[in-house]
Amino acid sequence: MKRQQILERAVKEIQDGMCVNLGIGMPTLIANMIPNDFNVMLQSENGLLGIGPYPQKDEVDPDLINAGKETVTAKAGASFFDSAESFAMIRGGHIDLAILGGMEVSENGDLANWMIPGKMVKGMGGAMDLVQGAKRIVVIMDHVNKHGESKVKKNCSLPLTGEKVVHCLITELAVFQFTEAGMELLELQNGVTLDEVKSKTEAEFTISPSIEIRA
Amino acid sequence: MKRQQILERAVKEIQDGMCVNLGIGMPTLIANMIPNDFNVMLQSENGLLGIGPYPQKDEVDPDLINAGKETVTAKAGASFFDSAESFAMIRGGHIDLAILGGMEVSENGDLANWMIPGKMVKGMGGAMDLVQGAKRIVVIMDHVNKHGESKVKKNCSLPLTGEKVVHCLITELAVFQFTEAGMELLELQNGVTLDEVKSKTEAEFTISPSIEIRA
Amino acid sequence: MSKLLTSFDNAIERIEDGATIIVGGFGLSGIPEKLIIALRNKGVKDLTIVSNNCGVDDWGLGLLLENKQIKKMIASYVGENKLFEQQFLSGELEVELVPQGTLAERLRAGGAGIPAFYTATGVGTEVAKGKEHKEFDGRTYIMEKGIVGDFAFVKAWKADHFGNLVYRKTARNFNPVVATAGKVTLVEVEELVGIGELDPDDIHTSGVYVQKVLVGNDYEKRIEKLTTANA
Amino acid sequence: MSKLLTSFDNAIERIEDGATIIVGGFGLSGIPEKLIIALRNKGVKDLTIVSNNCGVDDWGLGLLLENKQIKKMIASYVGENKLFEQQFLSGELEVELVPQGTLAERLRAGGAGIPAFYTATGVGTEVAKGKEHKEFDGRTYIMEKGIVGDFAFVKAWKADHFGNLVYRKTARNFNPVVATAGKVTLVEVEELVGIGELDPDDIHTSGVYVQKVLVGNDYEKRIEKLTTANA
Repeated sequence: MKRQQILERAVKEIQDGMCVNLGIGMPTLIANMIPNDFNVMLQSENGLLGIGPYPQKDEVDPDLINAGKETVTAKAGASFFDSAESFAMIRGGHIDLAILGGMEVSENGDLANWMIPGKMVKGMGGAMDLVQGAKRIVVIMDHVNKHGESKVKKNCSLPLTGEKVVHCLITELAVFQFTEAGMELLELQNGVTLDEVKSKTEAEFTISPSIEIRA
Repeated sequence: MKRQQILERAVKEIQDGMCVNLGIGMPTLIANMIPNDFNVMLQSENGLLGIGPYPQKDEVDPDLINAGKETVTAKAGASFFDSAESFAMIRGGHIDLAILGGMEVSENGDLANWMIPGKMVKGMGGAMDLVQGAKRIVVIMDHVNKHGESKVKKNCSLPLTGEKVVHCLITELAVFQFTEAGMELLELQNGVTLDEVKSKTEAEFTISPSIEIRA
Repeated sequence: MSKLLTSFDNAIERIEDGATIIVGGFGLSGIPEKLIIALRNKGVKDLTIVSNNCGVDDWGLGLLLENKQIKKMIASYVGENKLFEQQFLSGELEVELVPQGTLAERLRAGGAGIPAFYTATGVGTEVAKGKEHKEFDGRTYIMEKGIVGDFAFVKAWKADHFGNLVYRKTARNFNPVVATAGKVTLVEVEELVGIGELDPDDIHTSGVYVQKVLVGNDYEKRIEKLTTANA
Repeated sequence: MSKLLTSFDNAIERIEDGATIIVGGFGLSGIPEKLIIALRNKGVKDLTIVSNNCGVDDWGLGLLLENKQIKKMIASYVGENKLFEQQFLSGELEVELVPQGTLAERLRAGGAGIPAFYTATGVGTEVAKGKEHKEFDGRTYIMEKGIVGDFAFVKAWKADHFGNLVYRKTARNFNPVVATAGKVTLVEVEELVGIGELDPDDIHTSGVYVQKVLVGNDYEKRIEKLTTANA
């Protein structure tokens, strides 16, 4: 429900004709929500541009997986390439958009999403490359943690994935954008009040004129 | 005649199984002299490993040329690749041997072969890459210029292609090798005396024991 | 969302005086013949051209020289062209000579978001002058920078509507790295195929790098040095 | 001059304790199954392994963990493996985590004679600590170094006797760059074809990088996360 609201807002970031990388986990679910009449190419950093739907049982191919190691298919117009080429594509700014999960986002657009001190380190995979390389970085995450503490912070407390890399943050409460001028509240999710966002956000942010008027 | 002697000695540098780059001009002629029972792959830096013979008239293909822009063929087992990959191959030390022409070679193994000051600059093409990248660099050239001056010098007077890059120099008079210990005369060409080599060589060199004994 | 255009003139519409254009090809092999001709016809001036060679007097990039459209040339070898020599000696044309492997790697780096890298190529030569030197494991290297162009002109053999490309034999040469290094990459091909007709394992350049695709007819494909077994 | 070997044990004969081995594959896809098993059987110790992942507990590089043969692991993601966690926490296993794109580029650089390059990946994070920082056009980058291994283990789909390789779908992944970065590159394939049977335009890895080729039978190709349209 909460998740659905985030995903429905996130898919609106995708425009017809884009090449998009969807992070492992929740962002992967966005693939199924892209309008059918859009021609969008999804990139998988293990070496595929043009991810198709999950395979039928008799189509499963161990030589065809996505970055989350799930069996997938390739759609018409897809191409396969090696890992260096895949990240040349990412780091060279040829991927229009990456939608990634987050643990914390700070008011200057820092992202932490790969490591919790004290817990086993699994590794950053391609996340640090994506945040520096893709043309636009959208982070989707819950606004608060299970203790009710804000994950939208003045400064990230967790080790960073990248500094000043987030362009847009989508939570179940609100949508923010990050520019040179700082963090700005752009939209309230359905049924959410400005006061609720304010009370659950540690970060300082300005409020878009369109919201001021509604509020 | 003089040229033939140089080429016949140069082809002996090629061993079965090697991947070899032959420079534009005189070195290209070595291709026809490689023993038929050798399996040698010739590299062309514009993107071909496995150069075949020149084409029959009806085989000529403008999409298949060598680094000298001559129409060629590709032999069985050949592969095509782009220019970055071609030089990754060269600069990464994967080409066993390059045989290149020279204008001057110095006693510490410097090579000049791309530019004569005052004349129109044509460009270095791939020569600076080859001398730094190939595992072994053999230079073939005339021992003296048309004025009878030694081209095997204490120091090159022409702009360098590379510093301390030559492993072996073959002229119509002699064969030299270059090591940390300096330049050493390894062989005299047929009918050439040690005195002739000494008189026509500006560079200082030591003499291999095998030659001392013969002399 | 097809990237297909039918007019070469339209394809280069947005190119203005002073633009930097990266052009594929080696000698006259694999050059984007039609895009170069369209650029000659458009007549924009003061161009910086990055390409391994500069054509011959009456073909390829030589056409732009003839028309005095090139201000600066970045290349590894320009020896096949008399116009080049004249304009260089008269000071009309600025030239940056770059070793061929360094040029290819600088274009790949530009396309891959790598601002600079180290190479042994050129150490101890004129190429190294003014460049940062650094030692790794006892060997000296120089720093070379990535190149990105306003436009890239690419010639491929086949393309689909997404801009996936396949090249043929040594006509591939610089084209794949050039394709990655343009902010706007224009591609001309001999044959357009349907989406899905190219085997995804055999695509040389992914359409992600390509903005527009054009189909050319009657490729001239001049040969610089015709050599045959009987010659 | 065929590079074909018939025994996996012979192929790895020269690998000694303390060697650095670069291994292709992403997750369990495209891993050199048979070479890893041969290495497990040989039992050499104190290995440094460079690979994007470290297998699972009972398959792939996990077999070498199980046998305590790995001293140091250089990888981007190791989260699928409990043995890994145990050995890391007990201090038996040293780990260097490298962003995936940086790892791929470091291997490509190693294979291409590039000792170091600059990247924005990792700037402002723990990855940047102790590394040289440099600004280009107002953006900060860090210097990363090329990687070369004593041996490289590669899995391809098809090879010819010269070692020209073709990969299949996303089983390609790190294998082509791994192939370039080994002083000795050993390749296992599902199918050997005759010289000239691979289209020279479609070869993914030139045989110039390959020292030995082996044909494996009955590839297991385990799937980590089976997902289907009906699931």
